[in-house]
Amino acid sequence: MTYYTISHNNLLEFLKSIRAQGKKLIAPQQREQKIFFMETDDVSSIVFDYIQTSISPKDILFPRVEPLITYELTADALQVNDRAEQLPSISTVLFGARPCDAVALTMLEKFFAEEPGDPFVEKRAKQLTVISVSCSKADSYCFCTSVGVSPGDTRGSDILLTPCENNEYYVEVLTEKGNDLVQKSQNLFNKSEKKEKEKYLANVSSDIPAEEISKRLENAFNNPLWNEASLRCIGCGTCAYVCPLCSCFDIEDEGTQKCGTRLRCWDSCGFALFTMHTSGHNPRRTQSERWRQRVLHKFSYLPQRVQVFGCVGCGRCSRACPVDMNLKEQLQLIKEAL
Amino acid sequence: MENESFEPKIVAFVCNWCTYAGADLTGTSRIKYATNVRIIRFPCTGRIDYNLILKAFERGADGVIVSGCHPNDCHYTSGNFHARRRWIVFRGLLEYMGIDPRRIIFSWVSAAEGAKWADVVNRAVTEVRQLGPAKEFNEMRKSQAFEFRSV
Amino acid sequence: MNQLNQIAKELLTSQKVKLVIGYGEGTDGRVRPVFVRKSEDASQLIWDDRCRQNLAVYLNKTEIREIGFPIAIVSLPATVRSIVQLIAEHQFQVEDVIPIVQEGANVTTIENKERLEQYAAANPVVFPPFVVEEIENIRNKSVEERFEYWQEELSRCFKCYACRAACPLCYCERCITDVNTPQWVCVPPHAIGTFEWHMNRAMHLAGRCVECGSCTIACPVGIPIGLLTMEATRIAREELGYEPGIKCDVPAALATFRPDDKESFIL
Amino acid sequence: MKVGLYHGCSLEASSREYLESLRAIAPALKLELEEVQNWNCCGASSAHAMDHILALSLPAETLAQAEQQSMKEVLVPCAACYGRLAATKAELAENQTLKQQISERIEMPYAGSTEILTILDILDKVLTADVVKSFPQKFSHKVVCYYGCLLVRPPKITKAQRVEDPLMMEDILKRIGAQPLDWGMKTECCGASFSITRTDLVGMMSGKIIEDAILRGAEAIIVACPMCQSNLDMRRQAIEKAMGKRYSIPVLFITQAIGLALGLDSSALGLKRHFVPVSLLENQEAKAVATGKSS
Amino acid sequence: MSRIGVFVCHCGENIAATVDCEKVAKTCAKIPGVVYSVDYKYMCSDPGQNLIREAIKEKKLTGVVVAACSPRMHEPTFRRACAEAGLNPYLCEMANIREQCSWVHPKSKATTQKAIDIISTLVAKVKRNRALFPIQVPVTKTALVIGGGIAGIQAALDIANSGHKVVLVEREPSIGGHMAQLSETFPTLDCSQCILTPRMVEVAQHPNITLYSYSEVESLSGFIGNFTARIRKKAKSIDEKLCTGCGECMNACPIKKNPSEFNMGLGTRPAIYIPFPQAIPNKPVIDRERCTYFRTGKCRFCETKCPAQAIRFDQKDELIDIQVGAVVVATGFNVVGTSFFPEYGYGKYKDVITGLQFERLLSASGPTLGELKRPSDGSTPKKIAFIACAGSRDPAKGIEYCSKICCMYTAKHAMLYKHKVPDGDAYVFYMDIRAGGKGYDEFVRRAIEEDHVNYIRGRVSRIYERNGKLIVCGADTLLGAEPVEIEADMVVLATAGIANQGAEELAQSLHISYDHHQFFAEAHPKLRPVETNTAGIFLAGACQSPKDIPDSVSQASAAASKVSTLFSQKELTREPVVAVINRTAPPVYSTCVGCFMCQSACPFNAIEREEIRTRDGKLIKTVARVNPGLCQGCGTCVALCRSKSIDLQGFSNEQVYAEVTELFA
Repeated sequence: MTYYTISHNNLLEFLKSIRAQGKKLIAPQQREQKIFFMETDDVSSIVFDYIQTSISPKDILFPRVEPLITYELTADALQVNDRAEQLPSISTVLFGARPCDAVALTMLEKFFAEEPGDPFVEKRAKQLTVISVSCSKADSYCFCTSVGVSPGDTRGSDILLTPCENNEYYVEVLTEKGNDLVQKSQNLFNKSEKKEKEKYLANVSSDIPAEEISKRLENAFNNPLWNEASLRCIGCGTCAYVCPLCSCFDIEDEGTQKCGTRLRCWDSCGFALFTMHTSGHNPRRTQSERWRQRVLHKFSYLPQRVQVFGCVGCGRCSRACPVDMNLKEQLQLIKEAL
Repeated sequence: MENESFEPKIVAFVCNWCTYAGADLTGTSRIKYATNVRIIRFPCTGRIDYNLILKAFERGADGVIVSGCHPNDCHYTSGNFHARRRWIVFRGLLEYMGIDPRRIIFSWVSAAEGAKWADVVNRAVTEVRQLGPAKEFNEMRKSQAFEFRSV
Repeated sequence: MNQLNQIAKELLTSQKVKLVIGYGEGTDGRVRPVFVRKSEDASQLIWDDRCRQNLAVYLNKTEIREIGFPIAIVSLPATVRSIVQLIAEHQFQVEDVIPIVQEGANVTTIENKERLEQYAAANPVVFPPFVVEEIENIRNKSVEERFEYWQEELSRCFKCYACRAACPLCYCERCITDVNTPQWVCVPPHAIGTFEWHMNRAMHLAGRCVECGSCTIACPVGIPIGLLTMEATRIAREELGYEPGIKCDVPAALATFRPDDKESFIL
Repeated sequence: MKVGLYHGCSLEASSREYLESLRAIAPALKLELEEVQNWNCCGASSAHAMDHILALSLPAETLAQAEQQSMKEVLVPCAACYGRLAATKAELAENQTLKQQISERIEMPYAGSTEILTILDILDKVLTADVVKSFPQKFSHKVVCYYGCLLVRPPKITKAQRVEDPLMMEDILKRIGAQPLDWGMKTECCGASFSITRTDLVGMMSGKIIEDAILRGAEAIIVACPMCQSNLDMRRQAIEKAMGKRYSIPVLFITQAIGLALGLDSSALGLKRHFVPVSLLENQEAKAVATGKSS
Repeated sequence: MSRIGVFVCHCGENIAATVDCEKVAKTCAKIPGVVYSVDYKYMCSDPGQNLIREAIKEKKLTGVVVAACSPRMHEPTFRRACAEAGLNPYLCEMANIREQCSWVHPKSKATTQKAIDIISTLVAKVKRNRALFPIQVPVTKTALVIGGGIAGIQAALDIANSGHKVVLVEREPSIGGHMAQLSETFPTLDCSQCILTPRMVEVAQHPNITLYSYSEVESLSGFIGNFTARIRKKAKSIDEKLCTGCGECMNACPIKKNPSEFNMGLGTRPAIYIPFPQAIPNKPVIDRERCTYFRTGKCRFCETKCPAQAIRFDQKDELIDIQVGAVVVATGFNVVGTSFFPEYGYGKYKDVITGLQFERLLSASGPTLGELKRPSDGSTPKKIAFIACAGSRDPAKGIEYCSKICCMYTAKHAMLYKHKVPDGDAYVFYMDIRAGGKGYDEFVRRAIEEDHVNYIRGRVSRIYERNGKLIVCGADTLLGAEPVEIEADMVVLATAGIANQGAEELAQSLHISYDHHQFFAEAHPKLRPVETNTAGIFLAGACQSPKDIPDSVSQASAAASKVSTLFSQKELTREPVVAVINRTAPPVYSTCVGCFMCQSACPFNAIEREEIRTRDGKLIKTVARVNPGLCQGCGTCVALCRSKSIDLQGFSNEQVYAEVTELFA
């Protein structure tokens, strides 16, 4: 763990140098009044003053559409090639992720690392270096502290910058990867000793103790609360797709007799089709049942099975929800009702 | 891509009572026309779903012919009227989304118009050959499998 | 908006309706749909120009149907048109829904077919200037430019189907996208998949979409998705002479025809 | 009403009386005639027999000239000239490359915007009820109308109705009080240009026409084309020789008939120039037949 | 796994000339799912069909694709062959590699490849076919015959005599049609009334025939075996039960001078009239345009004079709906009037008349009671010019076809004229004499040789009137095209036979197709001349194209036999190509959301509403249901349905989808 400080301009230089080294740089940029992680060439278009991007960076490890295998029927044999081996090895740098995103990326890796493991996510994770920026401000949607994450959390980040006074950043180099990057442009950084970050960080109230809630959810399956709370949910898949941790996917084969590909694409438990049986029966036919599944999966099933919450409290789902299904508020409702 | 040597692949959706019979008449009168077209028979133009036109383009067609009975001649009285309405909306939307509507050739060919069918096919082949391969759909198909997208 | 609260309270106390759907305060000044069943909660209802979503979408939701008709619903002009269109498509009867509308300064209810149709016809949807300007600038693009524009916009779509969920006229229990025998619409959100999905959505709303804009509001990646269905309805209006959402007993645009429908492209 | 006027060769030569009578009746019909400046020959029947480009250039030049004088409409009294001008306008309207070629050939811009009218078109327009009211007398004579060929044919160009049995002249003559009779030779051929090479043929063909006119008890044959008039009037001796009979039925231009209704004297109408004297009142054969005493 | 058999036909040389059939068969053998692929010279021949039957049994085929001619030609043949071998006929499809491939493309690799592509699309379709079983539909054993001319009468009698009910609808006050107007009929010269009236009486007295005269068919809905016809029985202003047909009213009626339609305008008839003495029904009708009462409210002489008090001025049109199983259209033809001919004076000359008018002059019941008198001055014409092909075979006049009967009736007219006026001269201007029937040419020769009719081969250029005579200017092309001028007393034009007035509207209301001359279109010119493309509707007589009495009668009997075969089965089996709306397990019951767009689009009202209720009667949802009896299988609803809940058997979504994607695999 080494500490530095870096001025804002030097930081831009640092990012330019990363690009110069041929690495792919992904950073937050503005489009249609919303902030998205986008591949950038021109460092000046990077946005610094924002609370959270609209969409999580999980797209880097787990893209919305991923060809798993492609097959081709040639004259004599069926040729199948596994796209994992053919994944281009481009080292990528993600700049501007929030600590909750960084934590989420590690948890995502953990999910995909489970038996039998996923070569795609694993390979991409190896090539990824995360430079995150601690949160100096937060809004009423953020509740990372309630799920064991903090605005200055270092887990998952290779380098963590914390904006401090006179337009400088306090740099914590946390991993080997981070260190390599810093060494390459050593002159931009000037050494500094460990600082107290708390005063620079936003304070995020943690009035919904997640452990306690997951205990209460154990017997909440048939509670009428779900129907009542989800009356306004219209059943779109936005919350799952913007969430950094939702990793459900659907396998789709597209092709003809001669050639084709097997594609993995994002799916969401919010859709009716997610649990539709071929017979036409659907165990979760109404929207309230699907909403219940989303909450229980993140706050009850995952903690029981993998001892980790399926949520890092980034608040993206609540911000993106067209009918303002605020997850933090929902958890409070659950706390009061059960 | 020298357009003259490009052999467009065209599928024709035709109604059984008029255009298919017209195409048969083109055969019985031995009127020759281009070989690029493959005919698929439907009971009526009313049965032709616009999704099939999309699917044809998605799978690699360069042009589509849709043809059926003249208004008032439909064997089922109104199939072609409904189809016409659908085509007006569908063609308008395709053009709005940037697909060149000239790739789809709509026509009325009756059971007695064998010569007209040959003319429709030849015109379609020359016109689509001029337009070249279905570049919009090829471009969309190219961007199917990809690494990380900007958003 | 005490007039609104007053009406809601009366409707509930008089058991005329089992539920009032309206707008309420959400997080940080946002507006969210609220479902009032007890007269004392009527005070939650608010109505100002932040309220832009089309609440008619809830009239098709299974849980709401379980609460049972008749239902009162706070209605913008577009909402009333959606209700008329849904009635025309036999989803419920006129007496099942009581729209609460703004007429001039005061707030009133609509309780019979004539007034419903008359209000729907008298209040066409007014597009905010930036929408009109966006429509214009797409209109003067060439076919190639339009292709670039839509490919660029749709490349952000990841098929979360929020546009489908937010639209009151997308009430199919099993949508065409869920049909896999045959697979009409490619599932993955690649360029072809999104193109086919949005073409189908526009075709399915041709002559039905009342241009309420809920789909554009709901799209998480900010695609001006409403323009597609508005174009479909423009074609229906200008070329088929069909105005959606103003008559309760008229068959849908693509389910009827006029023998002299004008077209210029059929050989 | 102001229209251009294209004389053509015959109106200044063999059928000068057609032009004189037209000029004479114009004021009464409130018709202003402005001659097309340096018009040239319309090519008549010889040009299009020999050189198609020439046949188109001649009329095109006249029309281009008329356009120069910004004439919207041009009256072409002679049916043959009308045929040539109208055919040229129609052909050049369809064939843009030819139109370009012709306007280069005549070194004048040719747009093809002027309307071309026959004498019957104009008379139909100007002879309104109140104009006729002011006529001093009626032209109350029994007449037959002879259209010949070019006045109504080819139908695609002339757009004439009832090409086999036209009624336009009868309609005009009725307005000035005449009593047009029905007869079979309205559009029968008079022998036209054979009058030079085979006068005997013309004698026999025109004779048949005159024979039928007299049979019907007509006092005069009304025509609207110089070629018809000259064959039926100027060739009267040849006709009488071929038919072996004497005929004194006069052949009048429709403009002259209108002139008589206006009470103009015969010199103004050029009646003196006729080979067959025009004395409607003392016309014996017509009266004899009318009272049934003919041979 | 499907076991498909592909059978490629050479069709003699028709296919093999440009398509390499062996290569096609070999390539198709490699298509996944194809277990047997063979080519043969004549698949439709008996050995060819046996080849299929054996293959089905031996190879246990689950689907057959016959690559040969158009399915419109031999689909039934091959489907029957498969059925005989135990394979459901709807698992057999035809690939059209003749009309749409070998005949229209030169011999080349591309043509052979196209044949392979066509077969592979049909193989993809057959793999997704399901066994379908014909739909049994009850048949209403009543036939509707439209038109009471000789064709309608013959058809009605034949059907009635085979024991089925018939409803005969005739637009005029009496049946009989144009034949009733004829004097004598060629080639036997027997009197038209004598051979027609007995048949008319037979129709009137036949227990199985219900006659609606002075009535028209307004609309026809339903389908084969189950038509509903709406007949408008125009008000005759007579109570037919009370009227005895005594004729007092006709004598009493003061308005005598109305042109008689029956006499083609030559004679006159009173405002209350029967068209001709032997009219069936022999009850008068009041012509409401001409009757003073209907114009001014006065007169009513007929009412006062009627011994049976049968006059009903207040009678209204009646709309009668009848259920019929089949329809025979026998609405006949019409002739072009003289005003159609500019060269003959636009109908100005009274003595230039049409063939039908001349028939009336010859007829004993005609306006001149059989004596030949000129319409202009009533004198007996000493010289008549008959002009054949007046309007027919003349593309400039828009009638390019030959009306088939004029040569014969012109010869008859000339012969009858010579019999009535032996010292008269008859001239016939003709182009070619078409006397192809039995005894026809001999008849014409008799007219020329025995009755000395002068046949002049040449067209008549103009007719004009001079000194009371009609100058017919023609030319005799057999004598060096020398001009011929006949001073005729009367001219008879053998005018073109055209479709009856109102034919187009009738065709559109019956949903049958017609050509651009408004003659009704037969299903196949050679093989199905009396059927139309609409099952259950048949044609007879001149409404299909101009023809003489023997042809009309034989067509009428043919149509009648078609109707009888249709009525011979207890139930009608119908093609199972009908739409079906899906049903799924509860609680969804069907993916149909009840928007009923399909119901408003269906031209046959074949879609009904079905309420799905719980056992205790609570309504769950209202969904659409297709009535297989009414559905004609057009598929408009299938393409319209947004949630893809309807599918069409035989052309299902999966099948057509497979055909498209197979093409571009």
